[in-house]
Amino acid sequence: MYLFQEILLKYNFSDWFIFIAGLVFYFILITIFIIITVLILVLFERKYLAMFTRRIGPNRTGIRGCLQTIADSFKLLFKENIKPANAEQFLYFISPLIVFIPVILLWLIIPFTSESANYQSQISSFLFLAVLSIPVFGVLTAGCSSMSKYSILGGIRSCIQIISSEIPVSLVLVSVVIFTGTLDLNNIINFQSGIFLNWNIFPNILGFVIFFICSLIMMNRTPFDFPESESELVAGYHCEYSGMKFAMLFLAEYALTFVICTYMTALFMGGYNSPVGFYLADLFNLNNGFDYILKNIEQLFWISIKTFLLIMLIMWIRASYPRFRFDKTLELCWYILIPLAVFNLCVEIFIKYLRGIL
Amino acid sequence: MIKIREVDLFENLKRKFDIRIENCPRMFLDKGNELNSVQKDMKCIVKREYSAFDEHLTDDTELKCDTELNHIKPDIYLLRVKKEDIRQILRYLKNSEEYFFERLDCMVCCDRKKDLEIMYLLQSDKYNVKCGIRVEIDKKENQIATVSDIFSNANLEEREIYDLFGIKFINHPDLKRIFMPEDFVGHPLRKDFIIQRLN
Amino acid sequence: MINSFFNPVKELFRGLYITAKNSLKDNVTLLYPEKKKNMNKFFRGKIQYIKENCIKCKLCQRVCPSKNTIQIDKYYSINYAQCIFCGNCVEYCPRQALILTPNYELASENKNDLIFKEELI
Amino acid sequence: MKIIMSSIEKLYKWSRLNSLWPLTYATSCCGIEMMSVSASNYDIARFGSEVFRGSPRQADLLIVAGTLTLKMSPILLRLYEQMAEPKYVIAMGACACSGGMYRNSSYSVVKGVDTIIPVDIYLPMCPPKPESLIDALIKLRKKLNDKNPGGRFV
Amino acid sequence: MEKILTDRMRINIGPQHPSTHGVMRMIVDLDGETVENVETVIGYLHRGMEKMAETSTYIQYLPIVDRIDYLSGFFCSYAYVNGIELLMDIEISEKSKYIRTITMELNRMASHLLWLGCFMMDLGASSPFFYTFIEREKILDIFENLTGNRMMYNYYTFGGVKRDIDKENLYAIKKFSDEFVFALKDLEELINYNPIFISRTKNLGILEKECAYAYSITGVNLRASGIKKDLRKDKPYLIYENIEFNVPISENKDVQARYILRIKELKESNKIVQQCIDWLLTNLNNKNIITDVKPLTLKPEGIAISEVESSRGLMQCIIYADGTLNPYRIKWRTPSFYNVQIINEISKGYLLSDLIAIFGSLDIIMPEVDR
Repeated sequence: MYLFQEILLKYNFSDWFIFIAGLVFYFILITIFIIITVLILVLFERKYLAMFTRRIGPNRTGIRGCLQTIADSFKLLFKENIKPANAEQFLYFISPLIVFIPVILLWLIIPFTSESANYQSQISSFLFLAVLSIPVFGVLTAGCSSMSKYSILGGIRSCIQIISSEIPVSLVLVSVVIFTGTLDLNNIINFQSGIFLNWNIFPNILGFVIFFICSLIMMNRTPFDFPESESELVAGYHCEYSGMKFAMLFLAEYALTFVICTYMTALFMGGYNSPVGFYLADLFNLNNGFDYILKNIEQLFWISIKTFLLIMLIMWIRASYPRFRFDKTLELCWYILIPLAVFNLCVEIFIKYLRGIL
Repeated sequence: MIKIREVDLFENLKRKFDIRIENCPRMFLDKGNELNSVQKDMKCIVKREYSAFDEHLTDDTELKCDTELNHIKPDIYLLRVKKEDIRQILRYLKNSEEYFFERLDCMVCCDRKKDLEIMYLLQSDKYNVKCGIRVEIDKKENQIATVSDIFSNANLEEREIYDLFGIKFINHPDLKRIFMPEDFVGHPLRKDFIIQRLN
Repeated sequence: MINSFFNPVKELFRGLYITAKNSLKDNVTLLYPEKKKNMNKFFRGKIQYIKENCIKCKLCQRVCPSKNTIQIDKYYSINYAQCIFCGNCVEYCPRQALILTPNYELASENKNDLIFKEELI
Repeated sequence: MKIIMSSIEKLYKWSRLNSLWPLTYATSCCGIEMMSVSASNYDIARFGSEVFRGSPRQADLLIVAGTLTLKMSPILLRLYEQMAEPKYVIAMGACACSGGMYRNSSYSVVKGVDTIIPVDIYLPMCPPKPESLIDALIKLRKKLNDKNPGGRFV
Repeated sequence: MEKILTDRMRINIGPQHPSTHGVMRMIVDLDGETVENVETVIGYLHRGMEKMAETSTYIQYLPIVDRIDYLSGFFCSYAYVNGIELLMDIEISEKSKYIRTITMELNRMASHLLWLGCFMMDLGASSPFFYTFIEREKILDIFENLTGNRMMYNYYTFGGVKRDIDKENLYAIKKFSDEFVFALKDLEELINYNPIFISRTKNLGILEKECAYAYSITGVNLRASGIKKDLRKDKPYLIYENIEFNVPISENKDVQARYILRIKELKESNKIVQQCIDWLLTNLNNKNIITDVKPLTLKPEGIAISEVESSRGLMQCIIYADGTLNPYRIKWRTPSFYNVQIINEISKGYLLSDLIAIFGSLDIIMPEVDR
């Protein structure tokens, strides 16, 4: 975003125009980036699950099925969008947007590379959590406005689920912040630079496990996928949606998965630091500004590799576990995860104190 | 193996209600293979002829003589009972510790042209004995008392018989059609029901 | 009490291990349009009518469970939309005028090319 | 302008072909064959239709698998109307094509699904083998490729 | 804290729902999430099998019989054919008895495997569904080579079997039953002690003994409540006398007990199949598999009650035959018709997702209920 604004400065526009153009340009860039990653993610999930169950995933479109999700999204684009008669029209129309826009905002906050053009702010990790709770309202209105009993149940279930999983997440975030000292994601990542031994995951292994379970709940992935569990509520809150609105809800869910995984890598597994401490780009040390872009690309490579590892783990879990019972999940959140998070907080403070002495 | 009692299982049942034993299993009777009186009078198997190849039973195939089907395989007890005291008999058979028929396998209804007939198939696990109780209901006032409070699996069974044969069961909890849609006219499994060309 | 906590966790990892072990086995899908399974001679596919050795005894019409899939009057017609491919007619035909073919691709767009009709002089 | 329209139409046809999402509608024996098609031996995921959508809103292929009885026909009609516009129907099995063996001797079976909803592909055999269901799907895709796309871009 | 008064919500799990196996409508009164009352509406798949018997001859009705319980076609055709044989006093040869037992046990395994796949899909795990179907496809291939069709066999006739098992089929069955032991061990490891599975199915849907007797439940659901009742042991038909197998029962009457029993029954059936193969392999040469009964002009008369222990419970076929070519009346006593009635009894007070698990564990399929 800042890069683009410098170019604009040369053509001496008025400064408020530069500010808005920068934002709009970055917004479009991010949405394109999101759509591409989500398409790859959906195709990857189908092929990956097919590998587990000894069958072949989609292989009719493209060379080995690579254009499959593009075909899906275009088909959804051209489908007729139905407005159910007794649904409140305005809420019914607005709720996919409420779910999709915050997910794009989430992408602005995540620092993909050290000099990346994301929204620099002192409290970016906390801001991430705040923006993360906006899709809950979208899901609730989507469920309740389409007036079918299944979607009402689905909407209520998913919003209770996400709220009850945010408390352990924020407690774990507090423990990480205490350990690293800053709220800003960039500084957290710089704190973890160097070889992978001083990543945050090793002193804070319990925190990582709690964060992983709560993120599964937040993303509605398999052991806790209550809202759109096929066998109970037929299609959960997106039961009445078809065509473009359903595509938006579908993309939002996968984008949420990718974003939460990047957030997890940033907090625990050293976002864009390479595990071996130094960057390949430093070797070339060409000084004509070209190494600056090479370094960024390599950092981008590292963060996406780590997120993909996490996503493979999540999908591996999706292939092998039945679904939890709804009240058991709430029990898990309130009675087990929150005390564990508080205990983890004390452990972190103790380690911080120990590290202070040595 | 539980000791099988003497010849006539339903000795005191005959004293209480007037029942007619239609079939007595030979395995009890083969004491020196002389047939006792009950076995003799059952041997009337009556033939019945009508052309087999017409596709549907048109209503003008009047029957030469009705079927007196009581030659049953495998040999179980068959009792002919009056319609009025069906409830007392079933309750007596179920709760009296001497018989202990506590499972109603199923209720078979059959339209025998002159009257409708229900056969209750009972089974006792304790004495490993099976018995069938047959009741006639004539077609004009087709009513019979329900047994769904004695055997609770008769609930759906009676609704099915009401749906397919049209026999009304007195004080049945909720007598509604289960197989056919509510607005269906007629009772399909009756012999005089002709399958229309509904398309 | 300890293994009451670690036991479930051990079982969870065992579940992951099983799915991983299964993912290493080769996939079992039959690539249908390219490779087709060869059917043995008992397979009940499309029923073929041979005019020569048919003596028009109408036994096949009488034995068929769905009452009038085979109609024999001026034409000999089999209505594949109604036939359930049970093989009764092939079995009871005295002159082997009907044979079973292993062809099972019978999907079609309109209904009347599912009816096979042959002129009987 | 012509080139753009024809390329959009080609894209529209290609995308519709490759992602036919079937609806989980299985009444009797053909439903079991439909399940074994989605299993791993005869994989329907290869044709992009592995996602079995529960609600009729998001499905666009209705495989009528199994016998259709009198009591079930109004529900099938409502399901068909709830589906979004470019929708296709495969009548799977003899009971759906023409009432099968129940046509002349059963009082409660509807004689063929085409008396209620328009059918694209008829698939006889009772129950049709999973391969013949995939063969029907291939014929449906060929049919969609030739005739004009229908739906919005007529 | 006294109970918060919430108003009842009436939700109907409609005929077209992923987890009702087939078409059955459950009108559920929900109080929040707990189930108050379940009213089942059936009849969406009633095809009038019993009326068809009256208008078709004995041979015409033979292929129709497989469609009554399409997951275990051999059991229905055995019940029907055995009834006619009882009436006509036909004795069937030793070899056809063995062929009938082996095909019936394989069919029981296929139906239990399908149940396992769908039950796990109801609970949310998707991969066991695919593993069980891989095994099931092997059984269906064996049936296809033997009888000609994957699910509708039309293989038994009055007095024996239509075709002999040749050598390749026997070796295929032998190969399958040896590999099945390992495949089942994998499946058990994946599901049996999984804590999520245990928490989903432990002490859920308790079926008491009196309730089981009152609703005349048969089959695995009865044996899960601790009553040892299996027709193969009480009244051994075919060759179940000289085959040693045991009938597993368990005492804790909940959904998990039914799951464990069905897995054990799979193992038992596998043992039976292996014993049958050894006998069949030894006398491959005796070919008398059918006693010559003229099926076209069959005229039995009397009432016949033929029973068989199908994969879902006791199945009875009651035939009123009056000495003509058409049966006078055939009544099918199908086990699922009675298992459906107890859903209301045992699913009170549980959550909505438990209702789906309980309904899945009863192994009900709709053509048996609606005939």
